[in-house]
Amino acid sequence: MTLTVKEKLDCFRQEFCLLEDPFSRHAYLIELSSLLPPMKDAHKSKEYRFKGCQANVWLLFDKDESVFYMEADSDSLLIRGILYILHELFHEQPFDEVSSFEEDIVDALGISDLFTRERLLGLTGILQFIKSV
Amino acid sequence: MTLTVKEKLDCFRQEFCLLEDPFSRHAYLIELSSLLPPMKDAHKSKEYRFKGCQANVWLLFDKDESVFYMEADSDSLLIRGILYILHELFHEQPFDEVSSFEEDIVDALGISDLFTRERLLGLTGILQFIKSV
Amino acid sequence: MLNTRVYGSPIVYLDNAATTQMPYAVLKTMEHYYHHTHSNIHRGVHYLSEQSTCDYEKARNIVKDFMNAESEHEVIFTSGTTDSINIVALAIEPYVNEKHEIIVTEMEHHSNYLPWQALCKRTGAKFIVAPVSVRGELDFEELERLMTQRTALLAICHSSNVTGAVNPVKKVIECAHQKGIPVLVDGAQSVSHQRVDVQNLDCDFYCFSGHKAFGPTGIGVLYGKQQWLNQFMPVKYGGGMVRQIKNGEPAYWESPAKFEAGTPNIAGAIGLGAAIEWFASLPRESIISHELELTQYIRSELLKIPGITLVGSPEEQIGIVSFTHRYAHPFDIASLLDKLAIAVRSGAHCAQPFMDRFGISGTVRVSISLYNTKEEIDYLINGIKRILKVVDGR
Amino acid sequence: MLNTRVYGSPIVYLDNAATTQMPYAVLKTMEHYYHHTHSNIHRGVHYLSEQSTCDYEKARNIVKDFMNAESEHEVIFTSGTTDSINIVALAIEPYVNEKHEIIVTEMEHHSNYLPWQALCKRTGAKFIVAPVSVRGELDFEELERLMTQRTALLAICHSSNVTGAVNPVKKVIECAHQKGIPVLVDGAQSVSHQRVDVQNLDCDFYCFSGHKAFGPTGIGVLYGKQQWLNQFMPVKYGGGMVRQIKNGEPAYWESPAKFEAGTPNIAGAIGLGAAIEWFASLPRESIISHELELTQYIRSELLKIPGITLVGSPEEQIGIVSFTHRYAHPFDIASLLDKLAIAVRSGAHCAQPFMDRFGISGTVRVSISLYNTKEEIDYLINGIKRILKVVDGR
Ligand SMILES: Cc1ncc(COP(=O)(O)O)c(C=O)c1O
Ligand SMILES: Cc1ncc(COP(=O)(O)O)c(C=O)c1O
Repeated sequence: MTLTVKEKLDCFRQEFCLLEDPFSRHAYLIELSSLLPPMKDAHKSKEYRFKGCQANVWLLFDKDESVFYMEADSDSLLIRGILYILHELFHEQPFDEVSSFEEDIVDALGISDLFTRERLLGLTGILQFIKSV
Repeated sequence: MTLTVKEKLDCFRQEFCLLEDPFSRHAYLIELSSLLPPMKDAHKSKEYRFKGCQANVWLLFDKDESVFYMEADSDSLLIRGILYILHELFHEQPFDEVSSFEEDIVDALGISDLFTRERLLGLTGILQFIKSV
Repeated sequence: MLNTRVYGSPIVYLDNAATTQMPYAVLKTMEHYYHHTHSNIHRGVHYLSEQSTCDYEKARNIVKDFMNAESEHEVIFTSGTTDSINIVALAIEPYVNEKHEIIVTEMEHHSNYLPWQALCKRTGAKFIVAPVSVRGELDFEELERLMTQRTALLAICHSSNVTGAVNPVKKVIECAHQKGIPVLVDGAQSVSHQRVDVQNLDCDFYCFSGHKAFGPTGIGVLYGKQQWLNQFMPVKYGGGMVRQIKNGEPAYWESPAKFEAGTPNIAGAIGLGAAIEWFASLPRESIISHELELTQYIRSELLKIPGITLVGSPEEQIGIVSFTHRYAHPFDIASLLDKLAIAVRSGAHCAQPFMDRFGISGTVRVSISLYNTKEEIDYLINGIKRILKVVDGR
Repeated sequence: MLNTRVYGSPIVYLDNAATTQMPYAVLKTMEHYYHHTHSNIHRGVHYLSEQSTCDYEKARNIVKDFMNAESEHEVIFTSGTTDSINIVALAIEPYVNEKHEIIVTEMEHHSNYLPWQALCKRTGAKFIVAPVSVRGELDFEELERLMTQRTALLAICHSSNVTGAVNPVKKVIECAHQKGIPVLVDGAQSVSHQRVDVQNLDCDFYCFSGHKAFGPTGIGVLYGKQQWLNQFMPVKYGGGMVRQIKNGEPAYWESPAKFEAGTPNIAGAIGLGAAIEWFASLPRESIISHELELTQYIRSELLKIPGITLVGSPEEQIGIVSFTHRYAHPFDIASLLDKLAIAVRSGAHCAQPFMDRFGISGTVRVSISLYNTKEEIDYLINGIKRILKVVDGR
């Protein structure tokens, strides 16, 4: 766990680069979705529900000293895949690094075609939300 | 005044035929408009106003024994031209001949292009009205 | 028609319940209008205006014949089904009070649900939602029970945009009329699939959208019986609807002008006329059987796939099939299908009450039209299988 | 653009106040949409739906920039000016009661007159018509006097569709706002001629039609300040406007979605976007001066013809000129001009109150646009002279 957020993002970027067509990149997200640790049912409450998606998304953030924690889930596998990536990038990372992170993740992963305009707005919202904690 | 309605219509038809373009036929109607005897102002009342035209049209019919009488006016010169033709055709004609008259005047004169759809409806209305007296 | 490649593949368009594709002839007709006769209709004396008025009224006549309306006075051009329904909901307001009830069904699209709910709120009338059976069909006995002397109107879809279920509207209307209840039929999904004969149905109002019937966007139709249209006050005020203003009092033209204030969607109406002319010229019976065959094929193929549940199993249905999957969210399936260049729709399809009834958040909806083929369905089914392999392989 | 021969001559189109002709680029854009991206917008996850949503929202942004609105939430697509005005008249109803007054002017088009008259009838508010001077201009002092604490709204055109008179709307709005009165500006005639900057004007609402601004029919715009749109309830209910229905209660999206129930005129909006993009790319100053020159030329040439009276002589005006003749009815002149392939309009131009004010039944109206030329005006003037020769020769 010595990689920075940026370095981890680069790893993902490389993996996505290897996948040539949008379908494979999408399918890869589905694969990744199973790696996201499931959220406690108690946390899947209205309080942590994130609005603005066709599917349900739950997000829970915490900050302990200077470290950022997150828990997340969705009933969409694709979104779970995305959440897994976010979780990998940000969970238990120094808070400073998370909040100062500027790069456009969607662009970086080359998955903007994975998401429609409205979905992108949702993702951007999540990212802004993360940074605003 | 021994011509039948049909024969008189034929005269008009011939005159209109000589005029080649729509503008001339229209202009001829304007010329004819001055031949229509003016209506008494007293008759230009609401009672005799005929609805459904951009311009005002007044129509007054009468029947004496078996003879048909009409008086008509309009503030549009074009419509006065038409009314003059109707007056020439029908005024002081045997009522039977008027009411049994079947020919399409607009078609006969070749002036359907003189009148737009809505105006034609107005004229058709007048003709039906005449026949219904 | 469609001529787009998505991610390198020709598109398989199976979202016809949202919008149908437009035949080339319709586009050509609209183009011709804009090139040659574009001008404002009515009251213009010049050639162009005359020409476009003629074309506009010709379109009305085509629609009239298509629906078998009694007169062109009964055919009002609107901006779409939603607009048509809202016009009736506003126009009927003076006839509705707190002693009344308005009935819709659980399978209505929001466009045939919210306007009536809002009308009830404004007038104090009671808003009643007639239930749908587990098969996704109208519960006719229950509806019959709900219809009483208090019922001011029944609003019901000709067919559901979620399951494709066809309602027995003729029987419903007969029953409603026996109790003196007027019926509005939302035909948005029906005109492109079924025969529509408003005189035979004897409905009081019938609504549909151009863009779901091979026509352009921004145009729709409201059919209304003359007895209603004559007594209704206009709901939209503007140019072209008054004969004169006398002592400050407007005198309205009769329907349809009374309900078409402002410059209408002239090109849209002409386009819709062309679309319906095109559609009406096709051999209807063979289209209906082709669509039925495809629909049954979709249903039987989907049923073979483990984990998939069909939503609704109506006895009579048009070319719409909705399904869910054990693990994969409708959103996942539709998104992945999109990457295979297959266009279907996921979500609640503006039918929240129906979703609530079935305790689901949404479905994947496959909806066909006359131009779809068995090959396209095979491609769809293979696509779904491919996606579910990924999902199951997690 | 126009490519029609009438009675053998190429047409001279001088009826631009009714409808402007559409540039080829706009048609091409709409055609491209129908060929390549035609599908329902919003909530679709597939490529086409995504593409058309993007294009639709891009059009909204073009309109926003063109009017200099603060945000795209303030730009609602409607079916036209008439629709836009009616939406405001319905939405504002809960804020109006019998203690209030609503002011319009004597030079309003029926579309900005009848909706307010009807609103007053429904609510019991007083309907006040501000007078117009003999020159056909707004009587500003009188209007100022009429605006009081009781005034619930002032509805005024940016420029008259009969005389082309430009109202000093900025000054009017300033004055109205000092008294806390919201102002709706009917910009139907203005967008294709003048600069429109809603933030600079500070108007509360601004309305216009696509078909009078080089765009297609069936599409229009309602600009509204966010403060209003946020508090207004929707007036049309249907698909696409609710986020969810919870315990039977709909939760609406924010504007513009809240006011765009149902499938909008997607192709129309995209076409309008293309039209405005085209128009905005032209050198505005030289267009304005070209139009002004032509207008003054028409006025001075008409004034030279014996028997002709110009209706209105406003100080500031756009390219509209109305006139009458001693003997010839406006209908006669327009009909005869039509036979010379010149398209002008005759009648009351949906402005009965204005006609009553001047004691006339109608006018001949000549209205130009940027594509008209001095040669066309010469042809018009010669045509009128030729007609009057016939008339005088009776
Ligand atoms: C000043 C004015 N307001 C409103 C309108 C109505 O516009 P539309 O018919 O496009 O709704 C017009 C159109 O003639 C107009 O000139
Ligand atoms: C059954 C039904 N009713 C109404 C509508 C609304 O149609 P529009 O959005 O064209 O107004 C739809 C469209 O999805 C529908 O399927």
